[in-house]
Amino acid sequence: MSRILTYREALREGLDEELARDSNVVLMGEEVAQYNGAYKVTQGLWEKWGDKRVVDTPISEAGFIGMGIGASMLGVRPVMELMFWSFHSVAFDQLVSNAACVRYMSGGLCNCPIVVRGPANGGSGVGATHSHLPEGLFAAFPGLKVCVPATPADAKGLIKAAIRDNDPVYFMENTLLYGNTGEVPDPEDGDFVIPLGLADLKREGTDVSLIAHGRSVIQSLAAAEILQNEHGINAEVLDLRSIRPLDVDAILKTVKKTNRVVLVDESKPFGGVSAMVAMLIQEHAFDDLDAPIKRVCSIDAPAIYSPHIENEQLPNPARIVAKVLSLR
Amino acid sequence: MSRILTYREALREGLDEELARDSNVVLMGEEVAQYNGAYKVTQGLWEKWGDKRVVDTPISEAGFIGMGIGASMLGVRPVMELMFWSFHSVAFDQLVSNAACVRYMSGGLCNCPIVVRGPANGGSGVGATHSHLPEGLFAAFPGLKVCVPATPADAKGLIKAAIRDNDPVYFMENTLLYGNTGEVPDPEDGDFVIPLGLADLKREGTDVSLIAHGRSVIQSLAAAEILQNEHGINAEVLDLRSIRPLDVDAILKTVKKTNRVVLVDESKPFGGVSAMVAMLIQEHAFDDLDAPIKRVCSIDAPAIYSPHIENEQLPNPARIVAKVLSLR
Amino acid sequence: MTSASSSKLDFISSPINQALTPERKVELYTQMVRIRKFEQSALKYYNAGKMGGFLHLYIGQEAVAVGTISLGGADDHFITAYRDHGHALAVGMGMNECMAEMFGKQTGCSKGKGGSMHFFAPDKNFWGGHGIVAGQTPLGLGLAYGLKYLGKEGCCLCYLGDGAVNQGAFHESLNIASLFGIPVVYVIENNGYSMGTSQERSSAFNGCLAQRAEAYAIEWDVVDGSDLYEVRAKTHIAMERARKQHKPTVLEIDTYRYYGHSVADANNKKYRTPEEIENYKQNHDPISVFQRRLLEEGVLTEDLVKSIGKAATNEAAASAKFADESPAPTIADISTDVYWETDHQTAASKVGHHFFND
Amino acid sequence: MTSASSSKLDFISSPINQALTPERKVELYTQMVRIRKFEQSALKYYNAGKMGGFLHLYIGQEAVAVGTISLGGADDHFITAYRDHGHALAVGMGMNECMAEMFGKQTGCSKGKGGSMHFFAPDKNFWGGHGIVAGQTPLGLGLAYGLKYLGKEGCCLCYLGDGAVNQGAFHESLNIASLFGIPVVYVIENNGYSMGTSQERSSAFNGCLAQRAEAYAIEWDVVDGSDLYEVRAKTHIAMERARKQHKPTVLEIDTYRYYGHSVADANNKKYRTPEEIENYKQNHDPISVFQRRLLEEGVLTEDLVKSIGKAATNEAAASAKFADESPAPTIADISTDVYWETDHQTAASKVGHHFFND
Ligand SMILES: Cc1ncc(C[n+]2csc(CCOP(=O)(O)OP(=O)(O)O)c2C)c(N)n1
Ligand SMILES: Cc1ncc(C[n+]2csc(CCOP(=O)(O)OP(=O)(O)O)c2C)c(N)n1
Ligand SMILES: [Mg+2]
Ligand SMILES: [Mg+2]
Repeated sequence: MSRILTYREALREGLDEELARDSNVVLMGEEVAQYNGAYKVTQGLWEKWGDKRVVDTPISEAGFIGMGIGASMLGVRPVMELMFWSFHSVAFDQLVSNAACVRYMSGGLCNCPIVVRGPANGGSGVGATHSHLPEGLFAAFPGLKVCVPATPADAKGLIKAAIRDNDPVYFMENTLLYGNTGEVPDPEDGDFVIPLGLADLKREGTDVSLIAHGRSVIQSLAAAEILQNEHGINAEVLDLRSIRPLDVDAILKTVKKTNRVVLVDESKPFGGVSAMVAMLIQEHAFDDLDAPIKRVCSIDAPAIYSPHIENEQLPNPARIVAKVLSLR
Repeated sequence: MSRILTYREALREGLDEELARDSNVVLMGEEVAQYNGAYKVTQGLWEKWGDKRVVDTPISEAGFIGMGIGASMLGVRPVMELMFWSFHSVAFDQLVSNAACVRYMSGGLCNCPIVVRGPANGGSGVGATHSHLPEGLFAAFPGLKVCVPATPADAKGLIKAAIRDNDPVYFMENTLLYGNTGEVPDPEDGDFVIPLGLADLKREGTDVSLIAHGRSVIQSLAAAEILQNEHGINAEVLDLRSIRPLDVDAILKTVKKTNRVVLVDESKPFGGVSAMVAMLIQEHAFDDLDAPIKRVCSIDAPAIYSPHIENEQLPNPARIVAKVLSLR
Repeated sequence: MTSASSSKLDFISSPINQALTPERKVELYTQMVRIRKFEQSALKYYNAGKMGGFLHLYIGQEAVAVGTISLGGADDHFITAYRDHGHALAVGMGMNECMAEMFGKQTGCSKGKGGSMHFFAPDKNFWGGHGIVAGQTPLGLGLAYGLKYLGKEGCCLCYLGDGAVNQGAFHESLNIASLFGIPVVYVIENNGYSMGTSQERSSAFNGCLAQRAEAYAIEWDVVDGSDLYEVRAKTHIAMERARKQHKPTVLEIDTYRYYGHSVADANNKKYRTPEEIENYKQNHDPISVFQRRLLEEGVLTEDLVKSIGKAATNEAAASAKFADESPAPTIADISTDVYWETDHQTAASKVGHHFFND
Repeated sequence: MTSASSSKLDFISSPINQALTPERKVELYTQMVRIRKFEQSALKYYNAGKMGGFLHLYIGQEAVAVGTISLGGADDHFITAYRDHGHALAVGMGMNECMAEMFGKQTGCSKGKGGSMHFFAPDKNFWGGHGIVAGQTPLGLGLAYGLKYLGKEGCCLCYLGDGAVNQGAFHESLNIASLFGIPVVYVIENNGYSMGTSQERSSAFNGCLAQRAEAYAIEWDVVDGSDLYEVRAKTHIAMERARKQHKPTVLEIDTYRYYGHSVADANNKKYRTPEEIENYKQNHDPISVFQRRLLEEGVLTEDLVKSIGKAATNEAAASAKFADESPAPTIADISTDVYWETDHQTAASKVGHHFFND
């Protein structure tokens, strides 16, 4: 049996189950405890689990994330919230030098089973410094894992996998998805965990592959409906879910099937996950491509504030449809 | 007339000329003044220009780079040294939130004419935390400019352009190139400035295009000689020099000429500049490609220390030659 | 929250306050009222869905921005965090461009690109409006460094919150400020909370937050932020120290915000008691305190109070109308103001691709 | 550089030193000698081209690592920066694995992947060896947090340099340590210089660097690092405070390095006078000081001194031979130790691509 939960509730359920499963799991972050989380993901967990397991921190991201990394080397399993992933910028050294490298530099003697989670998205009027999408940036560092769930079920299944993983996992949510609803398996039916590294075919199609992650999956699904209804184009939508490890096989499979690809990626167009996916496709499925791989990314500027226009900067169904129609 | 200078001397000459040209130019960084620079790029400049123009800072990268950004908004033109570019990690917020976004968020009222410079490379036995190559990472932020000179002349011409540019320019040098020599035009023959955004064809060829930047250009040139001499393959070597702005026309031109591409990029393979270049090529020169674009990147792990093996992790002539030979 | 004790000094006697003409006093009072009315209006339109993102209200803290900025001369500069409406109006920005910014319109001070957190007016020596907690503290250092470098006798006032003191960048800035002799005054606006976290739960301290300056050999002081005269008197000393001696200061100004951290802060009545809020409003409201004072001094009259209030209300309403009727940015506007060189179509901007849209 | 004054306390009388048996004293002396001989040997092979990167010698500072680490029990942990050889040997790592690490060999403590700056021995409660200045300070906080979380009565000693105190991460750590009651002891090894910059040129301070702790309500002390008894006495107090009361401490231990910042530091005789170096060697060398002391106490004899020196020299020479003869890592080795899951071939490691080599 499954229930309808919001993305937020599904995440919270995942966190709650992992807090119950393993007494070394501890949630930390700014306002995660007494305030119930800036976006209410951790609502009720402090009341249920108490001061030791759910910890409010000062506004010191380098300090508390570094603290989590240090504690993880001793076997604690911190799950740390960045109120916005954009605040990675003040903790970057801890995230990329310590978490990503400590295992390697110690020749495998240390490991770092942390999760850092929080929202990473544009579209909520919070402007350039609060709207970074760093999944491509972090996936570039070997030693790190990155995932970006698009649906409530994926959010729950992946957060549980992330917490159990013995490597650092950077988990990117989305303020615009927190309220979205979807089916999530009932805990009574068993432990629901989705492995990292497994893409999910969210819509089957034959004519073109839309490959996306995060909220772009939702936008791609909406675009696919328009393409079907208004243009008779049957689009397949592949949700990467996990950026590193990456399900390269699933990517190549959909390309071989449709021979046409549009990558949808809310990042800015220089680089990002989509440039990497394009590289992989052209390298490993060169002969399967009937047309160049195209992308729909955010328009190449810092995130604009204006609520009148900000949605136009992001990949949206209209822009995706137009791009598909432009494929020769 | 031109002289033979080292890369280090050429850079220093560029800095010195800009200090002379504009009294608002100020050099800052750890050990840049009295110590003459950790890698001696600024040797003699403190003695010549004094405390006001060449400033030693504490080990506080966020503090002094933020200070430079603030001062630049008032018209000062700070040229800030990161002893290693890897230390960007502790100043990341200043580099990507303040420098990259302040113009945009102020609707164009502010600008930020700073240069941040220093070495970014592997291969010198300094291990994972000191061997990051962040050019792709920063080029992903609209608002920033990035360049990576490979030769003494380029180093001089580009640092002068960078200092005169009214936007933030992140300038990446290389400890393994500082001692390399090359011809640099004589100052008597006029001001020698190379615009950002212009690639340079370092070697003409007909059979395959090696596209690279930084020290990978030098490695590609060495590989091209081997390809010519041992395999009769005539490789063209395009040096991007500037990552953002990027000379897309030059990239497409060499692809149209040779129809085969190997990208050489010292970054780790997930993402990086090369993934972006591959994306652009397959998008804009799809029909010109006779084979998939291949890459030679660093082997996908944090930088290994061991001097016995570290060169194997990086793109080197042997790996480049092998990759070219593997093109079908 | 410390607050004025009954035996506190009367700072009207300080020279910088003695120098105030009655007109100037009315002006300062008016500025505080205008800030409050502006924000009350903003709140109304935020709730009506006219704005995106966050709205961080300054209501309750007005004497800090108005008192400190009133001391600014031609070469004094200002920079703050996201709670920036008060500072913006105090430096002389118009309600229109500020309101339009929040409405996300082309006529906004940042052309609708920055929003509520990112007001700027370099022509008025105001450098934002910054969203990353304490991210502005090295910038403020840099503005002051720039003043000294350029040989100007001025200083920079850099504001931050009580939660912001726990960011590393602030400490790096303090060390450099002291070491290099930088004319910066850090103003900690201590409103007792960082979001839902009381000062006690976020900061370890001995006595007060400003004391962190001591270990850097920086002068510091604690200021009652409900008393505009005290704010001016103590800030003036710090600014003179900066201008004349090139020495930094850290001031901790005790104040309070009436609303939540932002308007989205639904918990705002959970982490603090209604009594606490009410007490501040009744006894420490900076506008009421100054109003009473000026009535006593005979500088204000009840009539004047009313007409100032009314004018400010009308001005705010007009700014909302202006904002509402202004045009929104276009898709093309998204791509401007990224690079100075491309905006100015310079030769440099013609070489290579700066943008990677397809 | 402050140094022992003539009227200084004699810390032999502190209980923790009273408890030392003669054997244990000889052991501590021997450890210092071993560190020095090890590094002298490393220097020789570095100069002979057997190592890559940097070599940051600890010579002159030995009493800090040996004195503090000698106090460690089963649940006490240690973490330091890149100048880590002394700490590594003091926790009980063997010369072989350390020397082999610098030679970049498979038999190195980090399999040749970390190098001189990155020695690790978690089995001996030693967590590195870290290259980013002050980057280890939040990690040390975390180790101590972990101890408390796991209910262990232990503490973490986290070392940093006098230049490192100006990194923001250190201050964030101090605030959290105090606020959360974390059993961490920060040990500032003040050798007077960060690379070529004297302490006076890099840090603003009032009295001393450790005093920065005060504003966080953290206890602090200044220690003469040439006197092993003093190092032990004062550090013991701090460790007990951590273990028993869950309270942090900041200790500033005055010390000195004889060599340059790293062996590549060619300026090392420019930014400080030969007299300064010579004075320290003559009057404050921690090994000589302790040796004199133990000779006076009758614990050491001249013969023993010689044989200890000789044994250490031989041990170091043997470690260099071991390192030299050990195999280098292979290309395949580059790709291991990146992820725990792939190293352990877990089910999770079989899903998706973790690596992107072609
Ligand atoms: C680096 C960073 N971390 C977290 C946030 C989210 N955040 C914005 S304001 C705030 C509270 C700041 O409190 P304080 O400094 O006291 O200022 P106040 O809001 O009271 O004016 C937080 C946690 C942020 N913007 N930047
Ligand atoms: C963030 C960062 N900035 C700069 C450096 C380069 N660097 C390495 S050690 C050092 C000096 C540190 O001095 P100190 O903290 O006093 O330690 P000591 O070397 O004296 O032991 C510098 C500048 C670095 N490794 N990391
Ligand atoms: Mg506050
Ligand atoms: Mg030092």
